[in-house]
Amino acid sequence: MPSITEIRNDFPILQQEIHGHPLAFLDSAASSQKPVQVIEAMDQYYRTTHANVHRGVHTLSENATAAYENARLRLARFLNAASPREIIFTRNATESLNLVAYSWGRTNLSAGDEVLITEMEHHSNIVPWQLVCEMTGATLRFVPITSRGELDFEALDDLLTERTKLFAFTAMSNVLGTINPVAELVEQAHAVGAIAVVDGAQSVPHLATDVQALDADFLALSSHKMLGPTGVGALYGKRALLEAMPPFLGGGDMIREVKMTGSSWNDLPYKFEAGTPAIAEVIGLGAAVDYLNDLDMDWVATHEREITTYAWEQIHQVEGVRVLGPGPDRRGGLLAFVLGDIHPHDVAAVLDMEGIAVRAGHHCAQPIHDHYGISATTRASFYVYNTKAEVDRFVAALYKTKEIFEF
Amino acid sequence: MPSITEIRNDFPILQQEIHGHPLAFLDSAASSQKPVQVIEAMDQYYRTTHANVHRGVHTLSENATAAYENARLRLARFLNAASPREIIFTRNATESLNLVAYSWGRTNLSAGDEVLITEMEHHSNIVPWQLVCEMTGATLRFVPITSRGELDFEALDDLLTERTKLFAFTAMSNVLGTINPVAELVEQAHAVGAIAVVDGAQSVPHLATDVQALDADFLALSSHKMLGPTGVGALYGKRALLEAMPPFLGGGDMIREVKMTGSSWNDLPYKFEAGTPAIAEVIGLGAAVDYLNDLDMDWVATHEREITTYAWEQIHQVEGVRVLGPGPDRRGGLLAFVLGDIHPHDVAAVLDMEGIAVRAGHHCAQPIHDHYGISATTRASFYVYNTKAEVDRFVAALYKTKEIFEF
Amino acid sequence: MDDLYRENILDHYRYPQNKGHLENPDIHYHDVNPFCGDEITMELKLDGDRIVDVAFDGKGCAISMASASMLTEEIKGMTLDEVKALDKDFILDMLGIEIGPVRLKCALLSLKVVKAGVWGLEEWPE
Amino acid sequence: MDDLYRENILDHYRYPQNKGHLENPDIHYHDVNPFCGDEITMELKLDGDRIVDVAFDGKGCAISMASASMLTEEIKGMTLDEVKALDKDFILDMLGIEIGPVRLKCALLSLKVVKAGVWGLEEWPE
Ligand SMILES: Cc1ncc(COP(=O)(O)O)c(C=O)c1O
Ligand SMILES: Cc1ncc(COP(=O)(O)O)c(C=O)c1O
Repeated sequence: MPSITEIRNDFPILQQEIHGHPLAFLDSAASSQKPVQVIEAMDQYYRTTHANVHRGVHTLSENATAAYENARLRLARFLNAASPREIIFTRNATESLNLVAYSWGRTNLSAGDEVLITEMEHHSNIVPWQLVCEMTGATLRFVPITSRGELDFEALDDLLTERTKLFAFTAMSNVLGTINPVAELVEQAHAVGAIAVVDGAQSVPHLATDVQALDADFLALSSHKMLGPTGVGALYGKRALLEAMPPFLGGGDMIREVKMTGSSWNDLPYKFEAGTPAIAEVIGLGAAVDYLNDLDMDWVATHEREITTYAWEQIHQVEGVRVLGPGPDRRGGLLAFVLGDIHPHDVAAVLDMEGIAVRAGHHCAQPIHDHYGISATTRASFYVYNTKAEVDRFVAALYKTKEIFEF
Repeated sequence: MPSITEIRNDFPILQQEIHGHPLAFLDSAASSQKPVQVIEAMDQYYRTTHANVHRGVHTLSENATAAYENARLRLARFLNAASPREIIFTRNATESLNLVAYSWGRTNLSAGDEVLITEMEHHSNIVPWQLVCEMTGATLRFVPITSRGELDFEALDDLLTERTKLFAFTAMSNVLGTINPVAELVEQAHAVGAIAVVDGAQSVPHLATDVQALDADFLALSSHKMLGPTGVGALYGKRALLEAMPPFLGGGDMIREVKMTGSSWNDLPYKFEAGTPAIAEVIGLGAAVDYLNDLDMDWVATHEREITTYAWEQIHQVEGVRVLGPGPDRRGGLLAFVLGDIHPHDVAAVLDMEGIAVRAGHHCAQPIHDHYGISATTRASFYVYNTKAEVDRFVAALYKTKEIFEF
Repeated sequence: MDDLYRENILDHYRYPQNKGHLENPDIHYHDVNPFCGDEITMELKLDGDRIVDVAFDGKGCAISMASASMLTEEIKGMTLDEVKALDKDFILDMLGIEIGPVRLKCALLSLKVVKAGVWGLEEWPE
Repeated sequence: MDDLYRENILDHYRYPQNKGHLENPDIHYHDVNPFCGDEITMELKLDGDRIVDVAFDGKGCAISMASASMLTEEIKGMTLDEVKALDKDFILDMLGIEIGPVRLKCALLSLKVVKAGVWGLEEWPE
């Protein structure tokens, strides 16, 4: 079992003061911090190994290619994909979802078909479907949520029909914290012949993920939320689906042969990786996967549950706080809340003066905020490096906020 | 005037030996190396500043946003764009070109229209147009090249008609080295009412670029070829065109408002930057721009011309060498060649044993290789850190290759 | 930063000036901050090209509301051309605080909206 | 790496075995290496499920051509099931050299092609 002090020492950014207070970083759901192991993996790559991959026969290019492909293999294992060919590197979870929308969606959707998503989705799992429905004439439907902030499973039963061709949903809401029953939802989608697209941006960093056990058809993730660098994400896709799909972006590396009269496509995963990839970033993501494996994803989940339960209890001591979403036993490591009628920007700004970083806004999820009739919330989110002491400081700063705003 | 020794000292990767020889890196056209200034800018960012941008009001997010947007400003100035809003960050030049194809192309092309490109294009400036022509029914045409490896301007006159809606061409060929007369080509495109898309992947790292003087409608570039990190590229686009285009990728950051019934789009450049951007990479690219500015782009061009002219003279001493493309006065800093019938992979492999990194293959430009009836070439390419001494070692190694292969 | 919430800002936030709506405004404009969803409506009543009355409505944080409130006081009596000439620095001087690029969007929303109304400006003032 | 071009490899490259075409082959398959454009055709003549004759044609580097030449010698006389069981390590042993991931694709192209022909395999052998 790793000690939290040891873990914190791996994160250089946490060793600083903000406005005279030690930084308490409670904004990992937006983007996590990076351990030295990840930073140094990229640094070393640039200092010793960099060259373009896949087409160079010189030593640097051979080594860069090996490092890049090895990171793919480690991510495939981390997700328990059947093959590294099922891992496509993208810029972020957003691009992963767009890839499915453009490539699978434009080929398989037409008027009369339905795409089903949920009211608790991040914009990145809404807008691509709005766009592809507009292109294809398919209809977009939303699964509503209950007053507890969970999916309305009765409504789902009615909405999921043989017209549904694709059901896309988040494994964990970035506002409500709700952890959805992914395997069951996938099964329900399959039962009506729909494919299941899982937005794993919030879940993969925090909960062990086994794409084969979940039987997900696609799963999207972002490196920057799971201790890895910015600039890279991944799409897991079942091989048979990926094989059948047309390419998305065209260019170098994704082709088999280019003739002036037309082109043919490379094998998976390259068919979907056009142009020079995010080589250093993929290698950094590989180092992040190693770091999470070393911590052990079960430990990560347990640690976060402990902090979240504690934070849930403490924040409910503060009068005027209303937390969105289900109780700590059914949520991931984040709390989005309102504090009376103080605007979340103002809450976050006062907390910042105390060295506490939280996010304020709609968190790229306007429909769920509309559902509650509010335009923004303040969100505290937790990760491997957070402590109960930081939760205490956070709650104390909420009292201070109330003071300033005389609420 | 910077000293070449000082410059080389900025590049940690160059300080190593490969197979017992000092590394001579002659593969910058595939991807350049990075100075410590760039590596450290990213390292420092992760150690002190990282947080997600644009939506956080806490100190780290404010600082990350400022650093990210400041890099955009510096790149805009480097290209002399009229406004930083005209700079959209992508993964690489390939994605930049696909963005134009998907967003502008799908909206503005239809059956009967023509897209014109050239026979010397990189796959990244061919395949996106093949794909969009297939989607829209437009016809793709190619400007042939002359025996000197330059565009056939007479043929161009015939091919560029009022049916042409878009003319896409490289500013510098990554195989022939040919530097195309961009401003003239843009003017010719405009004369028939077509828009001009410039592939600046090879030119921007090596030649001063002024998008306003060129009057280019779009220009694509990759960070990793211009001393910057992997995982980021940019698209310059004229504001009026970008404003009129529909979004490409949907998701966080690119929206104004998301309702279940539909969405509206954010202002430029955000409309085209969906999801969490490559924050550290953009900051690294900013540092690369600073480095190039410090060197001075005129010095860069002069230095490369000197090396290239010298290499041109030396390589022509080697019997059996045939260099593709025009003379050193009309080309950028690269030489792609065949050496008798020795396969380029074998040339590159022997050179690698001497510590010399060159690329072998079709360099993602099969049509131009088909034009010459060959399937691959060996390519040596030069950048700010290369020396004449490295050219000498390169040429000596060609003799050794001939020996091994008894040619 | 520690005086982000100076008394004058909190005062304007708690007791906003010119909040509400005008009857038959000559200029009416509404917009949102895409990064946070806050929104502001600005209404102007003109006499020739001079602003004789002004009102704002909307929801947002203390910075955006205080900025809007102060701005209404500032522009009452200005000509349209004078409003067109207002910039970021004017707002920062008006608020008297230092502010990062994200929060700046909050502070500038009301100016953006009023300029958009006056000029049809489609973007954040730079 | 320094013995990437050992004599046996250069020999097979200079004097390839079984290069050319068969009359009426039972199995014929062709593919390219997408990363470099090299290509190989493999032709097999069968007696039952045993390979009685084999030929290759194509263009490529010394590694890919030598590998193809050696492979034709190795598989002559094998059953189709035996060919299906061949893997990367078999090729590396056969060549007797160390090789990086990019160059590996050159070395494996002939095996890929022959397995694709025998089995309809659509991918690089792993
Ligand atoms: C002329 C040209 N265009 C486009 C590209 C594509 O660049 P990237 O792979 O970084 O997208 C390259 C680089 O290989 C190139 O040389
Ligand atoms: C649930 C969810 N989905 C998708 C995303 C999009 O991730 P990215 O911005 O890295 O593409 C996020 C992150 O903001 C998220 O929380």
